[in-house]
Parts: sequence; C-alpha cells; structure tokens
Amino acid sequence: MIDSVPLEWVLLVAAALFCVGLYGALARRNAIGILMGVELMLNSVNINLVAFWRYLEPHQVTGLVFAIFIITVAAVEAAVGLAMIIAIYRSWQTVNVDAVDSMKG
Amino acid sequence: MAFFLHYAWLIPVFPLLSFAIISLTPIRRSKPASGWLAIGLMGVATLFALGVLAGVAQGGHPAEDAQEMVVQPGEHATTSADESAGEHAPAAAEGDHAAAGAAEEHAEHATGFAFPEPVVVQRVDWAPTGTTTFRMGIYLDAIAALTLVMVTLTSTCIHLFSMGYMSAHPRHSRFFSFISLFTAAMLGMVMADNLLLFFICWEIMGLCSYLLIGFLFERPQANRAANKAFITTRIGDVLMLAGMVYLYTQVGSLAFGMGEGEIFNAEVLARLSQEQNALGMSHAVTISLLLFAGTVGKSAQFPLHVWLPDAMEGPTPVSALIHAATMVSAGVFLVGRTFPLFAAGNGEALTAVSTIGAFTALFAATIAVAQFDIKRILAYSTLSQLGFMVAALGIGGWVAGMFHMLTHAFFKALLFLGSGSIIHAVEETQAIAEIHHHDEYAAQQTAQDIRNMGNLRKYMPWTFWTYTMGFLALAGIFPFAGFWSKDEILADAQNGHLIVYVVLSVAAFLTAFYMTRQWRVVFFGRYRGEKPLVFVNPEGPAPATPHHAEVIGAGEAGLDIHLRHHDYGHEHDDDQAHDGEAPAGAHGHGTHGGHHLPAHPHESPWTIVAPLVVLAFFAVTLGAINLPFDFSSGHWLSHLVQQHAAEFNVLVAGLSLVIAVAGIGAGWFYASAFKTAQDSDPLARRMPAIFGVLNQKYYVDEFYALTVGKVTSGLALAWRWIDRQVFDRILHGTGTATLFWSRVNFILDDFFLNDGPDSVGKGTITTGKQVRRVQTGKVQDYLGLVFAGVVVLGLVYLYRVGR
Amino acid sequence: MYEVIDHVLNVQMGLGVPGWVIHLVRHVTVAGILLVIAPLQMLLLTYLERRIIARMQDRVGPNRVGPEGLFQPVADGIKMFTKEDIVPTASDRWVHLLAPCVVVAPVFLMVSVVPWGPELVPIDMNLGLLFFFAVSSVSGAGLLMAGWGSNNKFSLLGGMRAAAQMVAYEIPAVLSILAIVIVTGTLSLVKILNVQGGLFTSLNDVSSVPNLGLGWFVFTPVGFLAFLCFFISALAEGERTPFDIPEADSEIVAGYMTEYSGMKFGLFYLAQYVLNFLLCAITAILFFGGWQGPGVEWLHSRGVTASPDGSVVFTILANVLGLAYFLAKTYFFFFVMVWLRGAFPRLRIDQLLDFCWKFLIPLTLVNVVSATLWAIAIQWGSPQGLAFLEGMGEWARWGMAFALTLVINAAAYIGLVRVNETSGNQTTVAEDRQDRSMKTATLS
Amino acid sequence: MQLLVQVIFVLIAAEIVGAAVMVVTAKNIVHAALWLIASFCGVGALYLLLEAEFLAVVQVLVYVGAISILMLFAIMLTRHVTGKGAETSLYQRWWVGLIVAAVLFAAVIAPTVLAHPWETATAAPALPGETGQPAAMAGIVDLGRAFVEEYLLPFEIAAVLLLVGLVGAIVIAFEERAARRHIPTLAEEVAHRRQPE
Repeated sequence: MIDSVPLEWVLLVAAALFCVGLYGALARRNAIGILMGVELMLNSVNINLVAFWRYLEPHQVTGLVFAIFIITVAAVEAAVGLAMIIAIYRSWQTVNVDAVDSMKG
Repeated sequence: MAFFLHYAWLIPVFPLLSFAIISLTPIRRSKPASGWLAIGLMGVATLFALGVLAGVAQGGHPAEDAQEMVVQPGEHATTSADESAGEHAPAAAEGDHAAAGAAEEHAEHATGFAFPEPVVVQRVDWAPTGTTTFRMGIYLDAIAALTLVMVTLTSTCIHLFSMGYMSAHPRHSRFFSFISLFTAAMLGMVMADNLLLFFICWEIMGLCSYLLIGFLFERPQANRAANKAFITTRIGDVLMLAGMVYLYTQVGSLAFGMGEGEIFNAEVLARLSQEQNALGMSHAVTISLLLFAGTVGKSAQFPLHVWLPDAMEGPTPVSALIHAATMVSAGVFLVGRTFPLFAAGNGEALTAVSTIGAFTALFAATIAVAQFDIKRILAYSTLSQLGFMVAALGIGGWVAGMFHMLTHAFFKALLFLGSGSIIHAVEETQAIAEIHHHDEYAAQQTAQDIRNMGNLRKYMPWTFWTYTMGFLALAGIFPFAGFWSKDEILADAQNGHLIVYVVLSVAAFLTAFYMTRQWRVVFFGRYRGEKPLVFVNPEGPAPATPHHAEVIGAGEAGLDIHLRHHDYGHEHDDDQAHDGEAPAGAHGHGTHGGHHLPAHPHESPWTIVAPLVVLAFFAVTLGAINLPFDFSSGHWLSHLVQQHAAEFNVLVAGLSLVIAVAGIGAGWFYASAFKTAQDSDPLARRMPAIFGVLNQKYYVDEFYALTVGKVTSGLALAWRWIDRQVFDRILHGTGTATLFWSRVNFILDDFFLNDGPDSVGKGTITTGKQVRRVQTGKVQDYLGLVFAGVVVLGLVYLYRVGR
Repeated sequence: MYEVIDHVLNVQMGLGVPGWVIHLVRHVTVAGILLVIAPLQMLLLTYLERRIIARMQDRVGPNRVGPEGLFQPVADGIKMFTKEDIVPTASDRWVHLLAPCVVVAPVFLMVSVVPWGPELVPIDMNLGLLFFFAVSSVSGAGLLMAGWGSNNKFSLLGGMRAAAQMVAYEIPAVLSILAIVIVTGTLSLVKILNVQGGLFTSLNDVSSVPNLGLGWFVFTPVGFLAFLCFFISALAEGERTPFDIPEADSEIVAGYMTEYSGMKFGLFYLAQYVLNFLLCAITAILFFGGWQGPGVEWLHSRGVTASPDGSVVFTILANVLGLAYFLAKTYFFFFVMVWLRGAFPRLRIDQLLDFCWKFLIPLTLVNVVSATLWAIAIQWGSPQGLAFLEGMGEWARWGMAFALTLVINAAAYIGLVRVNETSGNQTTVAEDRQDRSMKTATLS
Repeated sequence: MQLLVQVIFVLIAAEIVGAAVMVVTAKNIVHAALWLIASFCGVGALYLLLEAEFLAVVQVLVYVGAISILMLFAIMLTRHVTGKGAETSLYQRWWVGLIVAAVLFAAVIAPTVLAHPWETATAAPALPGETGQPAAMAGIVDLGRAFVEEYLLPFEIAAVLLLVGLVGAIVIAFEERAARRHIPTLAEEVAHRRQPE
C-alpha cells in the first residue's frame, strides 16, 4: 500500500470527505442530516490520523490511540446529539433546524 | 519475621477490610458479628504489627534485612532502602553526627539526631500520567514499627471495650465501621512513604474524627462539637497543605528518605536551610512552620486547642482512641517524621515548636485544675501531655518525645477507658436513670460530673486499681511508664533549655495535682450520686416544674446556671410524652422509668474490664523499653531508632519525683473538701475570680467568638452600611440628577431638537434592524460563519503570511 | 492447503503458475466450499427444526418428500425460486431490494472465521472474535432497511423491534465473551480453542494434566456464567423463541418480512438459519471447546510426528474427529434452541429489554470482574507485585481462582435475582394475587 | 501489483466520497443514512488497506453497527410515519455551505497537502530492528499497552466521557411519564366516540 499509493492521495480523500461533510453540516435542513455531516467530518479526521500513522510513524501507536479516542467522542456525540434531536422534536414537532430559532436576535 | 516485613503493607488493609465488610455487606445488621469481625481483624493486624516490630528489632542491622526484604513491585521498584541504608547505617549506628549531613551543621538544637534509615521500603507507581509519575508505598523504620504496635494494641483494646460499652447503641455496627476506618487511616499514615499519602490518611482520620464526635448526632452539642473540631483542624491542615506544596515546589518530591530526589537528602536540606525566601526566612523554616501548623491543629496545641475538649461529646471509646491515644499524637508523629526539615531550620522552627509545646503543657494543666467533668479533665490532661511531647521535640529530644508519645498513648487510653467504665457504671444507677428518662443528654453530663461520684473504690475494684495505675503513670511516679518518659523529656530540657524545664516542671506538678483531685473525688469519700447535682440541658426538654428546682450557690460561673437539684422521680406521668421523642442514646435503657436500678454503681462487664487490665499492664511496664541505664537492655528504644538519648540524671529524676509527690499530696488535701455533690470547689471559695477564669478555659472560646466571629459579622455590617449609605445615595442622587436633566432636555428637545433626535432614533432602528439580521438564531448560519472565517484565515496564511 | 494446490497445479499438471494465482485459487475454493455448505446447513436445520418441533407437539412433521421427508427443504427451495416476486407499489424500491442482501452478506462473512477442525480454519484472523461480532452488527441496518423500505407499519414495527433487540443484546453477548477474552488474552478463535485442551482446568499449561481436550471454559465459574449469558443473548440475536418478538406472527404478521415473497423471503430465511447455526457454533467453540475432545490432539500430534506417509492419514483422521465433535456440539445447541421454542412462550418487548438491561448486563459486568480476578490469580506473579501468588503451586492457584470466582458469580447471580424479584415482577404478582383473592371474596 | 493496489484504492476512495456526496445531497433522509453506512464501510475498507485491521473492525462495529442504527432509529422516531417530513429540502442558505466547503478544499487543504514535502516511512528507512529488519508495526498488543500505561489518564477520561454521554443522553431524551401522550384503551376510545359532540 504505502509503496504504491502516495500519502497525498489518502490525504486528499480525507480532505474531500471533510469538505463534503462540512457542506452537509451547513446545507442540510434536517438536524439528523447535520449530525451525519459532522460524523463524516470526524471520519475524515480519523483517516488522516491513520494515514499519518501508517506513512510516518508505523512503529508508534499514537495515531491509532487518538483515532480510537475520536471514535469514542463520535459515539458520545451521536448519542447526545440524537437525544437532543428527539427532545427538540418533542417540543417543536420538527427536526428542521431553521424552525428552531428561539435564539433569534 | 521476614514474612511480616514482607507483608507489612497488609496491616492497614485488615481494618480497612473490616470497614468495607461492615459497611457494604449485610453483616452490619448483626451487632455482635460486626463487632467481633472488627475485633478479630484488629487482632490479626496487631499480630502483624508485633511481627514487624520483632523483625525490625531482630534485624539489629536493618541494612542487611533491607537488602533482601525490599520487594520490587512493578518494574520501577525502588532500591533506595538499600542505598540509603547501606550508606548511612554505620554512621548512624555509632550515633555520629555525620549522617544528617549539612543540615546538622545548622541545627545546634538537634544535637545527636540522625534520621533513622528505613528497614522496608516498598513503592508502587501511582497515577502514571505521561512523564510525571507519582509513587507511593510504605516506609517502615523502627519508630514506625513501634507506633504500629502502639496503635494496633490500643485500638484492639478499645475495640474490645466498645463491644461492651456500645452494646446497647442502635448504630453499633456503624460505630465499628467508623473506628475501623479510622484505625486503617492511622496505620496507613504511620507507614506512609511520602507526605501526600501521609496527608491523605491524615485527612481520612480528620473525617473519622468528625463522624465519631458527631456520632450521637441527635444531640445539638455533638453536632456543634463535630463541626468545631472539623473546622478548627482544617485551619491547620490547609497550612500544612501549603507547606507540602511549598516543599514540592522546592524539592520536586514528597517522598521520605535520604536518597537522591527525596526530601531528607542532605544536599536538599542544606539548600533549603541556606536559601531565603521573600519573607526573609529560609525555606526550611517556612516549610517546617507550615507543617507544624498541621501539628498544632491535629495535636490541639495552643491557638487551635479549643476543639479537643469539646470533642469529648463523642462516645468514650472514641475519646480514648482518637482524642487521646492515636490521632492527636499524629501531629507529634508528623514532627518526628519530618524532623530533619525542622532541624534544618537553624533552630528557629524548633524554638517555635518548643515554645508552643511548653506553653500548651502549662496552659492546659491550669485549666484542668478547675474542671468537674471527668472526661474534660482527661482531655485537658491530654492537651498538656501533647504539649510535653511537642516541647520535647522542639528542644531536640526526639527520642524523649517519641517515647512519651508511646507511653502516653497507653496510659491515657487506660484513663479514658477507665472513665468510660465509671460513667457506664454511674449511668446504670437509679438516680441517673430517672434523669435519663427525662433528658438523656443531661443524664450523661450528670453521670460524668466527678462531684456525683465518690467511693467507687468499693463498688468497682478492678476499675479502681487499673485507673490508679494509669493515674500514677500520668503523674510520673517511679517506676510507672510515665515517669521514665517524662523524666527523659525533663532531662533533655534541663540540658540547656532552662525556661522550658521550669515550665514543664510546673506543668508536671499541676498534672499530679489535678489528677489526684480527680482520683480522690471519684474513688474515695462517700458515694454522692444518690442526690446528684443535675446538669440541666439548655436545649433539652424544658424542666417540668420550676418550683422543684433548686439553684446551687453561686461561685462557679457558667456551669452553675445549668445545675439544679431536681428529683424527676415524681414526674413520670407528666413525662410520658417525651418517651417517644427521646432518641435512644449511647446507653439507652429499654426499660427505664418503670424498672428500678440499683442505687450504687457496679463493676462493668468483662469486655470493659479486660482492656483495662491489658492497658494497665503496659502503663506499668512500658517504661522498660527505654530505661536510661547502661546495662544490656537499657536504652533499647534509643538503640532501636539509632538515636542518642539524654543521659540519666539523678538530680532531675529525683526532683521530678519530688514534684510529683508534692502534687499528689497537695491534691489529696485539696480534694478532701468534697463532701457532698453540692459542695463547691475550695479554690472557688477562696478565689472565685481565678477559678472562674480557669473553669471557663481562659475564655478562649469567647475570645474567638469576640474576635473572629465579631470581625466577620462586623465586616458584613460594614458592607451593609456601605451599601445603604454610599451606593444607594449615589444611585438616588444620580436618579434625581437624571430626572432634572431630563426635564431640561425635554424643554430643549421639544422646542429646538425635535427633528434631530428623531432622525437619530430612526437611524438607530435601521442600523439595529440591519445588524440583528446577523443574529438569525439558526445554528447553521453561525457554523457557516465560523468556517468562512477559517477559510479566510487559511487563505491569508497560505497566500500572504506563509509566503 | 497452499501446498496441496501448488502440488496439484504445478507438479501434477505442470502448469508453473505464479504464487498469487495459487492464493487466488485457494481462497476462491474455500469461499466456494463455504458458500455451498452454508445453505446446506440451512436446509438441514429447517428440516431438523420442523421434525423435532413436530415430535414435541405430537405431530409427525414433513415426511413425504424423500425418505423421512428429507428432501422437503429442497422442495421448499424450488417453490421459493419459482414464486412471483412482489414489490409493493408504495415501497422504496431499492431499499426494499437491497435489504435482504444486507442481511445475508454479513452472515456469510461470519462463516469465514469459524474453525471447523484443527486445520479446517478458513481464515485464522487474530481479531476473529471481534470481526465476528462487528460484522454481525451490520445486519441490524439491513433489518431496519427491510422494515422501512416495505412502507408497511407491521414491517416498520418489526424492523425497529429487531434492530433494538439486536443492539441491546449485543452488549451482554460481547461482555460475556470479554470474560473469555480476558482469561485467554487473545481474540483469535483458533488460540481460544487451543487453550481449551487439558482436563477440566481450562489451562493446558498446568503440568501433569493429560491433554484430553476437555479443558472447556464451561467447567470454570467464569465460563459457565458467560456461557449462560451468551446463550441467552444468542437466542435474542438469532430471534429465537422466547425472543422472537420481531416476527411475532400473532401481533405484527411476520415483522419486517411481511412484504417479502419469493427468493427475497428465502434470503431472510437463509440468513436467519445460518446465523442460528453460527451462534450455536460460536457457543460450542468458546465454551465447549469446539473441535476439542478426547483423541483429537493425540491424532493431530501423531500426524505431525509420524512418518511422512502416515502423517496425512493421521491429520485427516484428526480433522474428521474434530469436525464430528464440533458438529455434534453445534447441533446439540441447535436442538436446545428448538427445545426452548417448544417449551417457552414469547416475551413482551418491555420484558425483553428489562431482562437485558437489569439482569444480563449487570451479571456479565460482574463476570468480567471475576474473569479479571481469574486472570490475575492464574497469570500474575512477582512482576506485578504479587510474589506470594508465584510461590503457590499451579493447582493451588487454580483452586483459589475457582473458589473466588465461584463465590463472586454465585453471589452476583443470587443478588440480582433477588433485586429483580423485589423491584418488579414479584410485587405485581402479589398484587395480582391479592386482586384475585378479593374478587373471589366478593364473588362468594 | 502496484497498479492493482492503486485501482483498489481509487475504487475505495470513489466509494467513500461518492457515498458521502449522496449523504449530503439525498432528498430522503433515510436514504442519506443508508448512504452514510456505505461511506463508513468504505472508510473501514480504507483502514484495511492502510493495515489498521483493528481500527477497521472497530469502525464497522461502532459506526455501522451502532451509530448508523441509532441514526436510523432517530429518523424513524422523529418522522410522522404516514405523513410528510421524511423528505427534506435544503437549508435556505445552502450555497454558503457549498462555497465555504469548495473554497476550503480547493484553495486551502489541497494546496497544503500537495505542497508539503512528506517524509514518509518509505522515503526515510524505518527504525532498524535488531537484525536489520525494520521495527515492527504497532499492533493491538501495543495499542492495549498504550491505553493502560502511556495514555491511562486520557483513557480514563474517555471512559468518564462515555458515562457522562450515556447519562446525558438518557436525561435529555427521557420523557416524563406524565408528559407522554396518553394512548386510549379500546374502552376509552369507544366511550369517547359515543359521547355527543
């Protein structure tokens, strides 16, 4: 793998995934859609970590450790985020974020 | 013995185990099971402690033992024991000064002190985070081994005693779990290998002390006393923590030991004693004074002593265990442990220590003269004796201080347990039971008043004889344990510290005096408890009929207001309502009221007497561990801890014996004045003013209330005044001025500026409308702005700055 | 395997093909074999289940097609192939179509890590166990797809129930397996099997123990409790009675399968039975020693040490014996599953989830703790500061670990049973009884 | 062989990014969630290609097996089952997101990644092992050790985070029994219908 595919390719894939996720987080109306965008972004970060680990320091464990921490954080984020979405749905009867604007100035 | 040294870390685990089992498993439902479990595990711990002591003593040359004994927990196990022991053992064994290194040169007070090298050091990594690793474990040297034996023995006796004493209490199991936790913490503290672990255990002890003083939490007095103890000792503990932080910033370690990177390293101490800090003191002085603040709190030395007498609100075994034998001597142990730091303080720190110790010794002894509560007398005596130990350490008498700590623990525990036995017996009499029926707190206070006792020698022979031995030991009569240890302190003091010597001698005289007063009033004369002097609880249920009450003659300010002679026996019918409310006390009598108890007290059950006998044995013989003679087994303690102790001085010993005998004689005649319970003290008759001051403990509590309390409330009042008078006026003035200005403005506006402000207002509204569109309240807009900012920053960096 | 193919292709046929082709051939061959075996298992299991349940219910069961009705599953298969494939108009076409595939694919992936005999291991992955459960969790998504794609409220309910049940019971299943992983220190199924040699000790490194292949984990307190919890969780994962709520025909028709017909339905059916087979197999492997049994190791070692001519025979014999042990254990557990189906009624969904969260998960957590203690007692020594353990003999350490974990597990079980009784069902039962007695009182 | 790996990589990359694009553009939110699963699986395959097997398995276990199913659940719980709402339109200022994402990729990340001289392990020889072999790659054993030694504190914090997240999710999503919609029994329904308006 590492002698046939340069690191840049992997990083570009991760970057593309990040930007797609960012677009999803910015452009979706549905709160769950936004959450999906965020998950995509977190995944792209993980790809970066693993790629750097594999290409730069394969004998050290740091990249993997932090990838696992990010997976943990992502799981927590999904759980709490979805719980919040359900709570929002209960009081607004919608999950469209543009309807939830009680913070409007 | 190697086995015991190897597994010394198990000693605190046993009581911890009994704490865990009693608190977490259904065993807590069974009173005898939980009690016997705790006693059994304490017994095992005692065995281990004795084994450890035997191992330490047998080793003779601990360095060799240390070589093979040091366990290597984990890969990073220390071998510092080997190194430090190997380096310093020959020097220390000869009593040479070289071992203490550079610190020694600056410490003329600490002549002959060399920090004893450890026998066993076992450490494990604790909290490994990244690069810094804090390690903790056990650190056993001779004094730790001796203290372990002392703690476990007294604790076992007191556990056994509690089995009888607390048997009727509904929270019996909880009591055992608390004292087990306490014992575990004390043992852990003794074996701690660094100041942090020491401090953790120290704080657990503080917590247990709080819980146990407030054990009878139905009583407001107990709650107040618990709070007082907790808060007062907290002052010392915070300062001690500050000292530890200071030490850590200077040394980078809190581990005991003389090795590299440990706090008693000779180079480190030399540096600490030479470098000055912003206060103009050397680091060593500042650190040791801060640490000593912990001792002042825990060992109840002078400014912070106020909590200990109030702590007698706890059950008597608690007073014996925590507030006489073990926890309060932890402060002394702290000074003993960190003695090289004090010694490095060029004598300044030690002078402060000896001053406070000697002052407390005398101060508390004078108060004890004018008390009537049997436990409070002992409490002040404890204060005084702790003062002796602290003073001994302060004048460099390390061995004397530690020796006195060991002997004192035994005879003071004995005295407390004896007083518990007496109280227990007195409470079982008809007169007290009748009060108990009405108000159990008053009953207990009445039962503790020595004026309501008398002639107990006849009723309670076992208690009498054991108590007498404890009394003689405390008074310092040859050949009881207290004589040897106190004599050693005096011998040290006489050697160049004349003021301390005189003060301590006076304190010793007073000790013999007040103890004799108590002893004679309690055990001799006529039994006065049939018509007792009744303590009236200001917070208890109101006395049924005031006309029955008879206020005793004035003279003893304070106390007498609450003392009435009152026969509650006739009020049974009226008092039925209180039955339901009265919480079951420490000695709840299920059938009081209807059932008639004997008029005289009787000897206590064997669970109470047996510990007394054991402790009395030690009170008599413990002096033998450090006889100041140069025969084969003389100076055993000094040899064991490898310190040089003061030589025997016939003059000093004789003089102290004379002083003690004089004190006893004076006390004997003095106490003959108590004929009935209502008789007042002879001193109160002659010099009521002085007696009042002493009886009210020099008004220290009131002084604190007037200073600290008043300052706090004064500040609050001052702030309120500032708020009302200054800020409110400014605000009102501003308001008035604004109103006036607005009137003027209105006229101007109306006639001249109508159009201008209008357009300004419109402009503001328009701007606001434009600006507020940014605040859409929609999370995606914000997120988009954030990332737009990121993009802009990235572009700037890449194409402007980065180039 | 590699050598065999190499021999056949390059020596016998003289083709001289490169190594990667041999690898490819080897993997394709193994995959082909497994792809054939798995549906065959499904056919056999459906037949067995129908026959056994019929016997339990005093019926005969399918007995017309072939001897003793043995070809009945084949006939059913032909029927499914020829049936019309109905796709509801309002359904989400692609989701509806893909759902059965998503459910079936993971199951076939799971087959690839199961060791069938000492050398019959398709893939010896060092993460085998984790792989097995990771892949099995994917099929939950397929179930939700099926439920949602059908656009039918029974399907949706069934799909959601199935996914909820799967997600919930994955936790006790994985936790109970974690105990075994802690004790063995590996995630590889092959290594877990190798540890289970010996004789009732689960430790074939205890000296002086004959290797009879009986050191199954079920003989230790940790393994026994883990086995119980795992098997119950497996029942729920495989949607077996009494946990067959997702397809409760009396409530929600056929759950997520309601709108499926023809071969798509057949795929669900296939996935379900292969999954059941795999769960039984994993139970046998983890707790009952898989192919381990008296004689296998002996034959296998003969195969390694004996002369080159005899070795093949001994190896083949060892594998056949191991395969026989393995299949016997697996079919026994499938029999137990059928037996339970014949014996128990279905639970309610809230009872199911309560049972999982309030009973199984705490119990498995305690079991993980005792597994840790077991591992400490067996494996630790002076490097961890427990030199006194090292001084004890192997048997003493084993006995101490056994007693300790037995006490902890038994106490946890009894305690949890009491807690669950007092908190929930017993009171309602008591109230119920009181109600009833009051009613009878008023009636009489 | 190199070409084969490259082709596989490109396929996987296309699957990841393509599925991600479908996630953010799909009209139907359920379809989006399913595409998300596809994208996650692709990332798992990429991990396999990068020889991080453990992470690949964890990716499947956590993302596919748990998070995606959780999302599908949330979608189905917050959707009017029979009515509209499943189909979502874009946010009104979606073009902001598009511009930001596109500029971020094209002008910031991609030039950075391409311009930086990466010193990969192939360019610089790996640490020499004892026998001249390159040092072994970090495996699961090293990972496990790192968690209990070097990264013990972060590990514990992550554990606490999980616990807090669990409790928080329960607290947030918990519906008080009293607030739950009352589902009438059949008898109540009948009684209700029978009542005159």
